[in-house]
Amino acid sequence: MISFQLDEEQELIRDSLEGFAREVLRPQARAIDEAGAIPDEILAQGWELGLVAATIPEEYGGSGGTRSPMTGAIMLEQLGGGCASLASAVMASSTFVNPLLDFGTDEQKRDYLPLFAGPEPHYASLALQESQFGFGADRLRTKAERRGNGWVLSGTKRLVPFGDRASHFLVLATGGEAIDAFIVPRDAKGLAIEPEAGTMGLKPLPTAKLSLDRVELPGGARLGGDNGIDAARLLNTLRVASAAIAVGISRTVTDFAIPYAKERVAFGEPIAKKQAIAFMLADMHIECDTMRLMVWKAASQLDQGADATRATVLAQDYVRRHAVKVADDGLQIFGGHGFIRDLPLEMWLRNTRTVTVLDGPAAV
Amino acid sequence: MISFQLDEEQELIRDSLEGFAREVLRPQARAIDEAGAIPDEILAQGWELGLVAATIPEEYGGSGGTRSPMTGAIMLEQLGGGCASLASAVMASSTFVNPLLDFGTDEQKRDYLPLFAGPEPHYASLALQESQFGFGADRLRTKAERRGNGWVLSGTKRLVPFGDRASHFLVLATGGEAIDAFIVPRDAKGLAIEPEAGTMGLKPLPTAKLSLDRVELPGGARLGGDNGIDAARLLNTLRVASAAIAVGISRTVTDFAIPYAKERVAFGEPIAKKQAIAFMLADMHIECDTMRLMVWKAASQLDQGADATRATVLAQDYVRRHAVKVADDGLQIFGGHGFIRDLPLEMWLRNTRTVTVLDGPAAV
Amino acid sequence: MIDFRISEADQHILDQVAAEGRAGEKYARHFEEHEHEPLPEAFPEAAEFEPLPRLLARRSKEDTPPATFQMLLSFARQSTNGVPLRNALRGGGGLGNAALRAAGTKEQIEKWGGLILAMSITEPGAGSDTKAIQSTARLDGEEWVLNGDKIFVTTGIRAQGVVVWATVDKSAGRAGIKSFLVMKGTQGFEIVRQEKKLGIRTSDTAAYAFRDCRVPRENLLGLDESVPREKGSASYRGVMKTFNMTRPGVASGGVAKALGAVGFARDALAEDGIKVDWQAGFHQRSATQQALIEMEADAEAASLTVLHAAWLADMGRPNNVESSVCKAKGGEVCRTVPQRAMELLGAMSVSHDHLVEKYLRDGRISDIYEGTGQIQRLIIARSILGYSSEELS
Amino acid sequence: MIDFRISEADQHILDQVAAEGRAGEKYARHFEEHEHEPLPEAFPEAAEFEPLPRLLARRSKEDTPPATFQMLLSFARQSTNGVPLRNALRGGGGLGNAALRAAGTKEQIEKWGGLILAMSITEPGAGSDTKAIQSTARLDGEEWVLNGDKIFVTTGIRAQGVVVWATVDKSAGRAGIKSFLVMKGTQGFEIVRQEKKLGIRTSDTAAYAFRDCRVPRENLLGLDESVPREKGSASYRGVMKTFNMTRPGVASGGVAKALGAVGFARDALAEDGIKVDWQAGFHQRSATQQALIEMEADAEAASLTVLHAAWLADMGRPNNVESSVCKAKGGEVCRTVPQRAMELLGAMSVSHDHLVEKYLRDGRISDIYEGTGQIQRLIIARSILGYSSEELS
Repeated sequence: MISFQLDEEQELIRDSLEGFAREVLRPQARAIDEAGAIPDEILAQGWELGLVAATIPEEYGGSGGTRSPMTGAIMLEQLGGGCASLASAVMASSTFVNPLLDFGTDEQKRDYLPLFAGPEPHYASLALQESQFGFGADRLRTKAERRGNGWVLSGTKRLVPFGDRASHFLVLATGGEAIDAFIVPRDAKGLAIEPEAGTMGLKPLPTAKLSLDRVELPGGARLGGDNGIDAARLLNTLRVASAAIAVGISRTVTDFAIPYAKERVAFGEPIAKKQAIAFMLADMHIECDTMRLMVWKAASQLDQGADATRATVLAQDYVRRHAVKVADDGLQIFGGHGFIRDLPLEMWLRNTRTVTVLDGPAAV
Repeated sequence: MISFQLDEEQELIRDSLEGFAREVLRPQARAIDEAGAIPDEILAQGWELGLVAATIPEEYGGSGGTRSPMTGAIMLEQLGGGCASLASAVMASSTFVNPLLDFGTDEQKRDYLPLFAGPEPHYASLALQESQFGFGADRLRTKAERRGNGWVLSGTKRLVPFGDRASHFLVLATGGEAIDAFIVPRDAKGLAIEPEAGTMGLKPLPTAKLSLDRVELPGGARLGGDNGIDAARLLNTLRVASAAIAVGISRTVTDFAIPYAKERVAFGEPIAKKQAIAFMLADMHIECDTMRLMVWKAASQLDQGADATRATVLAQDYVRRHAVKVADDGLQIFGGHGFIRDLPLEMWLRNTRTVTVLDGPAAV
Repeated sequence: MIDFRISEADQHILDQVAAEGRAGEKYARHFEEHEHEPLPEAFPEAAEFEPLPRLLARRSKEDTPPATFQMLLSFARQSTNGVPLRNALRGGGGLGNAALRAAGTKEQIEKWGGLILAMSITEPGAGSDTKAIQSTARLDGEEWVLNGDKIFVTTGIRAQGVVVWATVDKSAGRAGIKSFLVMKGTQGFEIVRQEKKLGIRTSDTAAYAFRDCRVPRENLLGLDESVPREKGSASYRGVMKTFNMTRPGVASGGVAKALGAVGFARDALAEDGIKVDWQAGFHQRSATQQALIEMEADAEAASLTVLHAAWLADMGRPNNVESSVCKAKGGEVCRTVPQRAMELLGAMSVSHDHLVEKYLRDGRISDIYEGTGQIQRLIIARSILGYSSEELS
Repeated sequence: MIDFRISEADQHILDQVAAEGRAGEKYARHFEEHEHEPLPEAFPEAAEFEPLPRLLARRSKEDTPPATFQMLLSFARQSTNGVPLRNALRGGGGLGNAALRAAGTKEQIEKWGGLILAMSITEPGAGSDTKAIQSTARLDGEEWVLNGDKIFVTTGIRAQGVVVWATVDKSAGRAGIKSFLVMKGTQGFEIVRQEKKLGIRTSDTAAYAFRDCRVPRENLLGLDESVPREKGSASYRGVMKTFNMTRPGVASGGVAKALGAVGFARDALAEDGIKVDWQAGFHQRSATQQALIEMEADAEAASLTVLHAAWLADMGRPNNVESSVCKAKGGEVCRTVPQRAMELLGAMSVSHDHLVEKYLRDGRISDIYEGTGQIQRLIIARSILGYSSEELS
């Protein structure tokens, strides 16, 4: 049956993260972006929310909550609305943990999940992106070759979050047809890690380039063992998560622009009383609501274990086309002030464009 | 050198056709559309303008003017602004005559051009469109096979203007690679002609379905003889012509909406004083100007004999995306009145959508 | 729990409704070309389909709530191009009936509820601006005397009676506007013409003239003759409620035309070997596939806003802004999606051999009636900015 | 004759300018990250390129007229991401210089024309609404005393002097606004800060404060101290002329960023084997090809409106509406086309390894300064509707 009712836990999470986003993330977002780095104490503060460990089973030291991309979307909208960089940072290890939860063998879970159940931040992340502009998950160039019982990986991975400190990477590669994920420790022979030069958006998020020069891995490095992974599901989860962050930024832009438009006077009255501005705000509001519903539909299908590919493609397409426009129109309402880095408008535009071209640095 | 200066002849043609469109075409457009047919006397009146014969060399009885797709675009914008159906009707024979002028052998010119140089309307038209929805000129299904010195044509052609009375058709077909055009007399054996059920736009323009069941043609039926035709040029010319008509409708819609928006009072003032409406009109004006420039660029390249494919693709793409929006926004300004067939708004929307999905029923 | 699933039982009903709609498509072109010809009481094919009330009677109360399900029914029904196999308009089913139910007294509802009632608001000079209504009602003894011109009266021909908005006191603005029940045949009430329209041609639209048209004093809906001087009188708000309830409904019609158009394009192109590959990344898609994806995303997005607004109504929660959001989105996609579908299908899309062009013509009205997209944006803007209609107009 | 051809000689100049622009790209990232670092007088690579004035001196008068050609130069130059190899800003080249030339007396132009002059109009509370200017100028003996705050002063750091708008009579509205030349170092004239911006970082932007800043009486541009009471005074119109002349110029910058972005995307994807096939029909194109076509169409369309507005100026014909048309289109494509280019190029487009993201950041300003897209639409709407600025605001 059709329902738009969040369950109690989701409402609790939404409300508490809304507060965290408003009180902790938002006030620091501008300064962190300008500095291009996230202070360790803020990362620790984010870790203390327990979001990564929330769905790790109790037997591995986690909180044992249910895996729910739907709840994840609700969380990420709030976190992203506070600060997309911090949201991505706080959730970065989830891009490693969640595929393990979804597809890992018992042995893999036992070996790696406890790393993330402690009180201190522990980093590992997904290595998906590659150098070519025509990149797509269906056009992977990183190759995985069987060698005896093990695997040999070759290729280049880009923009890998926390490449500077991650203990492990989950590297997506293909042996020709299916897409596989491999657990690669940072000290693997043949793996070179270089920091990236920087990015337009999510500036404070440290990223690295991984060069895999015939990296040899044992058979157990393949996520899911002989079953491998459901790559479509993994990618869909990432895409929905990125879209949720974009919705969060859009909502924040809209909420920020409304009082400004009421206060800012031009030609004798608040600009909000001009239909051009009022209708722009109305459209921003319309699209925030609409994008959220598209994200919810895809996320709820992931929760239900259904093939969410169609809903994800549609949600990603819709959010890509509308989120940047919302951020960009928000900037426009502020005119020249929107272009100056004292205000967060230009940051929100950069971050929105960035999260909507990534297939997801943060995924729950 | 870059110039936006119409030459004197073009200015003359524009001004005189603007008058003809305003005084003869516009007043009759609504009634003709509603009737779904064009009275013969109006067709005769259109023929008397001499537009078809204008560029037929004097030796074949024409006026000997220079073939100019640029001048054609200027003409069609005016005619299309008056009545797209009449514009398409008046120019229909040009879709046969102009390819003959451009690609015909001397013999072909001698045989057919004089037909169109008389004082009475004479009809012949291009048969391009086919039944399949995935149609494209690069996906033609009408086949031309060599047989001895002649050709055998098989296939179905749709929406052929004046199929009810045309003496000849110029049928586009392919032998596999290149696209060829064949002159097919209406009484050719194997050719069946049925009237079409009707069309959403250009309603009064009579169209027919041609079924070619192994129609045998002599070798001389192939336009251009052994050289064949430059199909890209022929198609580009048609596309630019259609786009020019669309620009004409857009301009008329805009001009029609402006005084209405100033007169129509809602919420205590003319709706034109509301930014939502004023900006819509501004955007309509902007796009009329911009679409015209795109058409001019492609048309001028055709005049210069250059490969105008890129400019044509861009112009067609641009006009397709904007002309329907202009017509549709024009209708929106009139609200419910725009939806009623007493006013021409809904007709302009139908005609705009129609001319922008055709590759050109009218081409100069 | 957030859930977009439709139960098997409900899906069966929706499939039935869609099948009935498609069965009516064989008659569609005829009634396009004979737009003022009344529909028969029933077509022969009607016998093949179980009537909707019977289908609905079997629904579980645990399933998708009723207003939300009405939207799904509207998507299923109106995304086909079929004429109704059964004459859909029966007593109680007109727009005026909704107004009667919202504003009438119990006795009035009992008396007239079984008739087909049209709703007559718009005037040649007014449009969306109901405050500007010029038609007057003057009390003369025990009768109201109505004068004025009305246009765009939906089912104005077929209706047995009509709910007419008129002002009893022009100086009072909106507060002076009251609604009156006028029966067909009343002296001084003339049907001026039946409109010829771009689309929705099986729905008749009339223009009326009232010239010293007298109706009994008790034909004032609600019987409240007072004219409050404050803004936003209860009486006027009572009348406006009918809008608030109908916006998702009208939006659903526009969304349905978008869904229908994209479905038509998808199926038609699939026959020509052009299909969406959902697994393919952007660079592996064709232009046509991408266009279909975008159209499908737009139509689905709008459909979700409609479901959301209706679901809030089901839950008894305020849905004023969400109703305008869905009406704005419905009004957008009813225009853009059929337009794009035709672009994708090319020249044959304009041919009367097919019904795809009908989606464009029928859908177009959804961005006009019950408030244009511009009016919806005003409502939304006022709400998010906290402005009154005087502060933002 | 309608003609869009560029002569071989002109194309050579444009190629040179583009090559010089590209040669400056190696320094671009450095100055992005050190945005307040002054550019050197010349980079070593400057020697490889003939200076523009020398190239222009060889142009034929029979060729594309000068203002139109300036737009082509702007497209060629600004569609690259290079920092200027030579310090482009010299005496006479500031925005304030254009104002001086338009409104100054012959003596004033001679006296200050050789300096770099900034233009200082915008105030923290005003934006596009020049009528609302709060800065005041009071005549005290033979000196004007200026007070007020100014923001968004382009080249406000590097300029040697600045043309400041201030009102001599607030009650007179626009007619009371005059422009004054204030030299750097004048007492009471303070540079409050240099702004940090999303883009155009090699262009310095200052905020000023004037506190009892005294300048000689003859520093009033044009020396006309009268305050006409009628609307649209000559004095104000004189000032506004500088806008009218600069709109196509600013638009050309936005268009150039769109052209640059689509060019980058086209070249980058071609390296990955994805190319536009111009001969292919819609159904034979990939989604990426279609996106490139649409972006190219949008950028080219905007470029033609810029050329058209400039050509009208070349011909001495009115170009007020066309200037706003091109500014509106330039403002549109500077936003949408770089955004779409990045979407097409995916995640690597945000990497500082490449400069494509710079198109988005640098282009964005084009829809803001010299009048936002909203202001341009107001100007166009007033013109086509025949409304004054009082009738439509």
